[in-house]
Amino acid sequence: MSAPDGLASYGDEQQERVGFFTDTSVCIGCKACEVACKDWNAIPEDGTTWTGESYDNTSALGANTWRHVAFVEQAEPLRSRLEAPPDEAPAPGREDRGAPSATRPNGDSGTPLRWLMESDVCKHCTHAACLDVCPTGALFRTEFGTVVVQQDVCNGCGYCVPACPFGVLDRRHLAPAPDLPAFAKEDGRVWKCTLCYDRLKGGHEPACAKACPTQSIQFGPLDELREQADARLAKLETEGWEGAQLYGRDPDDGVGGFGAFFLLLDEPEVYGLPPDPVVTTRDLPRMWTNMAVAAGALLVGVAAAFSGRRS
Amino acid sequence: MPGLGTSFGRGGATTFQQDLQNADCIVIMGSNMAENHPVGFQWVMEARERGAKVIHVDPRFTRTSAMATKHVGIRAGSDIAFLGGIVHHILEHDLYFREYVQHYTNAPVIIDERFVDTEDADGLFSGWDPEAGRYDIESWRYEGMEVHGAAGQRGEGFEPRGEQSGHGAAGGGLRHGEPPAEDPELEHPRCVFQILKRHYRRYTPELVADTCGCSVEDFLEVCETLAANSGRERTSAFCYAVGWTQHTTGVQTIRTAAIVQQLLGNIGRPGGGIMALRGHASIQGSTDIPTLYNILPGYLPMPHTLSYPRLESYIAANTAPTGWWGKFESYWVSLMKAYFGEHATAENDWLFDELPRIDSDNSAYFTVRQMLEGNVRGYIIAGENPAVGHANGKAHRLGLAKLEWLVVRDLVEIETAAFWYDGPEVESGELKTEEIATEVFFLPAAAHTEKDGSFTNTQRLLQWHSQAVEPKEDCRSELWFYFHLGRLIKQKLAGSEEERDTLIKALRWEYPTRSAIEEPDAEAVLQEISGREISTGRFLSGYPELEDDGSTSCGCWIYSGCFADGINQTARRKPHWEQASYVAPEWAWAWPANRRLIYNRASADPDGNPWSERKRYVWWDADEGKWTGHDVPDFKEDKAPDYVPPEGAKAEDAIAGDHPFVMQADGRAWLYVAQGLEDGPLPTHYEPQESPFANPLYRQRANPRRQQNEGLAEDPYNPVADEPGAEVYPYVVTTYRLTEHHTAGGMTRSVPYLAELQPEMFCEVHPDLAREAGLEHGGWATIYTSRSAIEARVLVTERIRPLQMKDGRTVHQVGLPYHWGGRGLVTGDSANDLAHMALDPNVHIQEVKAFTCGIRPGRRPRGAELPRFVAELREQAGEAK
Amino acid sequence: MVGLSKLLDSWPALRQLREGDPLGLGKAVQSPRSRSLVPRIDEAERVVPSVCPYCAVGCGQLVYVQDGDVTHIEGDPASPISRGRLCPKGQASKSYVQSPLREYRVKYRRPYATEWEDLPLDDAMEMIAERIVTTRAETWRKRTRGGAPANRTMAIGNLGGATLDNEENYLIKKLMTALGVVQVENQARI
Amino acid sequence: MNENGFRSYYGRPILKEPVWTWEIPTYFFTGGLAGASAVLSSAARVAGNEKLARTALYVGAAADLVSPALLVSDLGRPERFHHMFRVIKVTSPMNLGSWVLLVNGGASTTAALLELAGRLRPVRIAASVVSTLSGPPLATYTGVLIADTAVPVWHEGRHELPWIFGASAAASAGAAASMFVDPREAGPARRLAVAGVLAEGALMAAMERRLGKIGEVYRQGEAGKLSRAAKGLATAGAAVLATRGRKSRRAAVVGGALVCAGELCLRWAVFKAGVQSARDPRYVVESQRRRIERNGTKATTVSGPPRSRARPRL
Repeated sequence: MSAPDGLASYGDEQQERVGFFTDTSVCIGCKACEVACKDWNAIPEDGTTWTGESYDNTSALGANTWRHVAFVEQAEPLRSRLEAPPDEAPAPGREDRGAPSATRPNGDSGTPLRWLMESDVCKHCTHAACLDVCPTGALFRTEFGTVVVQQDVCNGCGYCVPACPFGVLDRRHLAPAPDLPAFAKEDGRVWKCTLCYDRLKGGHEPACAKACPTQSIQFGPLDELREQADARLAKLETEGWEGAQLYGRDPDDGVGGFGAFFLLLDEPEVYGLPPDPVVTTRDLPRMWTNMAVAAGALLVGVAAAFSGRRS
Repeated sequence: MPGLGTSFGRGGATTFQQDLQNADCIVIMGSNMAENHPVGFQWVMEARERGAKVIHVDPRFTRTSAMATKHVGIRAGSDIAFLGGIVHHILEHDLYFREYVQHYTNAPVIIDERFVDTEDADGLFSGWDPEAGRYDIESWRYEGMEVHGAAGQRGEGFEPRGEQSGHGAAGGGLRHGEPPAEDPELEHPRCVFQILKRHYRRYTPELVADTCGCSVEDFLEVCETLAANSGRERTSAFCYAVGWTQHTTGVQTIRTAAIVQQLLGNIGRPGGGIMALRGHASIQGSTDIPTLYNILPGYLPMPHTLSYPRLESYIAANTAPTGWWGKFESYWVSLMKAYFGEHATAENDWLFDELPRIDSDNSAYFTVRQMLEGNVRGYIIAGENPAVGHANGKAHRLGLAKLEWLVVRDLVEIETAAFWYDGPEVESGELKTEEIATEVFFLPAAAHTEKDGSFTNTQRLLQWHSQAVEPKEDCRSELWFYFHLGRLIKQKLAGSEEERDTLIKALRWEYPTRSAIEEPDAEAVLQEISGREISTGRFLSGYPELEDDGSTSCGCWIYSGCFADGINQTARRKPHWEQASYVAPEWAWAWPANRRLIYNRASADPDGNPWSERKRYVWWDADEGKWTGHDVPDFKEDKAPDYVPPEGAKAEDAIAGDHPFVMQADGRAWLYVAQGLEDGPLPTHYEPQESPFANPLYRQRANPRRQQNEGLAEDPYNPVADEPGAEVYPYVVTTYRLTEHHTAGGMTRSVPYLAELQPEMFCEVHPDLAREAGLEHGGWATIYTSRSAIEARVLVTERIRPLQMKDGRTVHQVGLPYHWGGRGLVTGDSANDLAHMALDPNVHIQEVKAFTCGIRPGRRPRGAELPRFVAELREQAGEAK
Repeated sequence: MVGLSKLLDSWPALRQLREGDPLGLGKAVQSPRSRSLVPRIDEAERVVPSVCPYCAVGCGQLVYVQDGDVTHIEGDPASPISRGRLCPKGQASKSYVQSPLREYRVKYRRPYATEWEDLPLDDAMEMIAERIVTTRAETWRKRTRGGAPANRTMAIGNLGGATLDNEENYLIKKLMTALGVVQVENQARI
Repeated sequence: MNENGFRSYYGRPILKEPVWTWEIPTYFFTGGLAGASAVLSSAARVAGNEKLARTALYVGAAADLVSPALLVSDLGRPERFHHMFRVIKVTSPMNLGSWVLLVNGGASTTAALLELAGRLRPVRIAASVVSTLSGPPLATYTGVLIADTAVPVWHEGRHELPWIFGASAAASAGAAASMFVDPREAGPARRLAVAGVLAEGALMAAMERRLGKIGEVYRQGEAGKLSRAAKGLATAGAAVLATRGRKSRRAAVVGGALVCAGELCLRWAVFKAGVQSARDPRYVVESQRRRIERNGTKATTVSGPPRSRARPRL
């Protein structure tokens, strides 16, 4: 797999690259991750609007939400496998009854029902657009291979905001932090998941993974997580889960693989994720060349303007 | 919980959460475990990942259903029909665990010939007294046995019931623990097994489908999955919570599950049992060491006005000749010594004559009625928010306004403390601040981080939490408040000659205090609870050491030993990875005697061998001559499996070696409860107080013994079934909690991080109902009953299905979380304002899980318009009547 | 001059080259603050074992204390029940004990008053004790109307317990029983 | 979840809209003006057109002074503007752009000041050379800056954007200069303006063709209004310059102003188009789904049978 940009610079200070594997097939949608994250990172509460979008009143990742649990209600079966009846012999009292219940999807008879829940987070991309485009070096690759915004450096230029293909980063428009100069009307800096950089430095796992009651959020060395994920996908396959897929596991994807990847039960866009994210800076060399030519053309063009006869 | 208490002997969960991972099938019913016990739910997920079936039976498709391998939607309040159907299926198709049932339950016992079943009396058991509205239980007894409650008291019409019957002390006339008449082959027409068969004969899959609104296929799938995953090699567990208890038939619902689990042989075995999921940190503890009117610590009954004229009769009435309740007197005398020390002596009957007496019901809702009728002057509320959390909040708030003085202790100013200036009745003008005479004291309380103490969690586990920081300013623990209150009162009455002050003067009330605020030492209190030998001050190792001669003192006999060897056993925190097995017995301390899975002698067959290798837990080690295994054996350690009690054996000695339920007089689990329940020896399907349906089985529609507030203007009931006017309140409503909030919200609406996750009161309705009632997703709805009307945002969802009932009738259900009130960071109307105060007769719990309502689009009327609106609908329904 | 060269040394643009981070994506741009970051749980003076105050699962908690204040609460991995995990409520415990709405002073409302007023805690305790003694004296019932023994007052009630400690419930029941207050109830009923 | 074919999470955006406020699109204009003016000035000087050279120099210097002010005021933390120069990042168009602006701004203003003072000729010449060389990058890098984002219409337009911005810069520089110079001296400026307008028109058309469906944002909402205004104003202005502007000073002023206004609108149109395309998940999903159809994806790993086979048999 391609190494995360910038990680090499740490030499022997470099640590094993760590990340998250978020397995939505065991997510109970309790939002412990959201609270654990806010609690540890002292993120401000940001608005009490009821959305009516299932049980999701957080809506999206942003400057004040670094973990977001999505809720999707669908008329789909959760599993589709034909399960063998409880025991081989025809069940007592069942002889004369219709189709064996084993062919039923979960949810009560009639239309199937499933409720997908997914805890979203910054992907800590191997090739991170936000990291590349940051003009100040506020965003940087840590010794753990994660991507972090340094709040003592960020000047709120906002370039990383549209650069992120997942819409993770945003500028904080809330009341100024205590360390702000008097004139500042708002915090103005950009915030996102740090994968609990400080906790990692202390040898603790990130707050969300620590809290997760069902280990839907798993933290660890990325290589191990990828192996676990492959095994998990295989298991779900044998159990006949609908639409199970790993998202961001593959190092060859548009961003070189996620540092925080997912097991989804439906297409990414259903959870509000881009189906084929790419790091736009991968086109940057070509863009620079293109620009150079354009700049040259401008030079020539201006000169040409004088080539005409003098009036 | 008498549902469990009468069936097995102890009113607590039979197992522990971690053991759920060993289940082959878990039925979650009357509980939304994933949402309300998320961290405990990890053990259900462990089981699921090991291939266990997880079945969720619930009116709504919840976050629990989403994790289940099977969800079955049923009509709220139809649980007994569903479970009774399972019993029927098991018996019809001989799917029961015969050897277990024969030896470990009272299935073989022959019942008095005068007993008449509901099947033969149209929904009433024999002994029903229409005037008194209660049962005379004499005809329910075992044949050849007098009902317990010795001579001289029958006439006084009181037997231990409800929580006090947690011990099911019905042993009168048992000869060395054995019932007089039995049929081991279970064929005698009057043996419990055959009675059971007849009782549930009509609970066919079709009846279940018609009554519960589920499909026959789904119902049968549940039956078969359960049966296929029970027996020698496999075990199934039940998890329930207030979805079962908060009904006028709550106790009997749990009883039905107890019957299913007995028939399938799932009690006392790993991966089996009935997991009662309590809602509060110490709700189990608050019944073990009760802040309840009708029991003293350890489920000892409070003396009753109508019975026990003398100490002897009180002791006699509550002492079972056989089983561990045979030592009742030791437990009680030791408690009196803990309460009154040297002042309680054999000569003065341990002050029995001075003790206060209760009537049949002095429960919270009784008190509310008393308040409304002006009979209560003072009320102290500590860590509870009845204005939001209790059924019919309006009645509560009106009651509070009639008090002379009120003390509220909490961390934040909850609705109950603010009722006099900031409540719905003030807004509507029904209450005027200037006219409310109530004097209100709000005292800020200390949080769990600011005090030492122990919680008893849902699996009977006492866990100690240590003080981390000092409480700020006026914040104080309840321990501080009640200790210093008692101290002040004792000071005031020290010189009193009044007879009424005898007890308060005799009260032992010396506890060491520390720190500047003189906080009492919680460990000193725990030591008193655990008990000592008075002469030496030695800490007791457990309740077998208790004596009835006043030589021991113990504040709660079932907790005896929690401070054994002078060590705070509840504070033990040996990491689970350093312990031998997943049972982790060195983490904190569980009652009784640190047993984690109780009745565990039943995990071995009658000869003492494990039923199977796969389900090995506790077994008889013949060489060692004692019981051994992963847990503390819930059995006399050296009592051999073939032990037969000698003639005239008493108490525990009278329990045979193959009878695991050592609290019961006959050592067995009770399929049939001869004594201890108000509303029948067997669970029967009754409709809720309010439902749109008649009882499909009997003319007796609802639980005949349920408690209603006849003639209480503040607690009117909706017309039901086919009564005229019922169409005004056509829908079934059920209330519940969300992961993001806690009960009445006092502990969560005040927390920014939680408030933002579920910021507004909403109602869940199906698209069909939305269409029918003209509700718009995201808009507002007004939900009304004859008590009140509230407003909520509309969440239209497929997750709350309309159900197809008998003859094609469709029933719609409305889902209402009940976390909101008028105060806090996020506010909203309280669902409980809609609920009535009809109660379960055994435990006086209200029926908020199933009642009826009407719903219409738009916000509710404001101010004085609101009561008018509610009254108009009531009249409309009344006129129709 | 020294200052200037120091400044230059710390200039990330130069460190990019010096520290082998030409693209300026890693170590070169790491700020001193980021470099010396320490998690606050490692700075705590005390770690106190506790239990979650919300539901009855009984999750283990670790309470981190610094300068007499709770700085963090998280799950105790040693607990065989919770294995270090917490739900959103348990995870919000610190925000709960430090809630912006939390009250720290006694509030008193006189009969018919429209406002709260302040009251010293000791006075409040004295007044409450007085209320109990008087109410009890005035409403004491030795016997029921039917003549059965009663030894009680029906004019005082006590509610609460499910959220309290066993020791607290023990004192409540003990005191109320001695006072002849029988209307003692808690959420277990509810 | 299934609105006519494309799926989303309650229709919520996948991307975050740019947080940039009015200063940024305005800077795109002033920066372009500054860069192109620097070139125009030097070219004029070489061609011996001193008047035009001086005017363009002053215009460029002025624009160079406005630009940083705009950028700083858009920052969330303006007092930290200098952090832009903490690093030199080739992967960050904004970082390089800041350096270029610093160099070009410094050079142009120095040159302008010395011009005014009429002293230190060699230094002035050196400064002019520097600003001439840094001018074209300054005029075009902003095209790369926005193209290097996840915003569909910007990234998909990456081939044309630098050219469009370059052309627009040329047009505005020419137009601005021709406003302040006697029409008889301003010929090259006018030609530059007209050529710029024509070129940018062609390039915009090319880009919209390449963008295909997502290009529709240039015809919708504010972006639509602005791009129509841009076209109209610029064309009108160019026409005036090309005709009466050659004789009449007043016409030149009007024409020049129209073109400049048009170019400002153009930058705003591009900016708004980006915001609009980020707001609607449809553009993200559909453009990426198309990409997946073209060359597959590695973002998701699915094993086992396709969904169709996995459907339950009821």
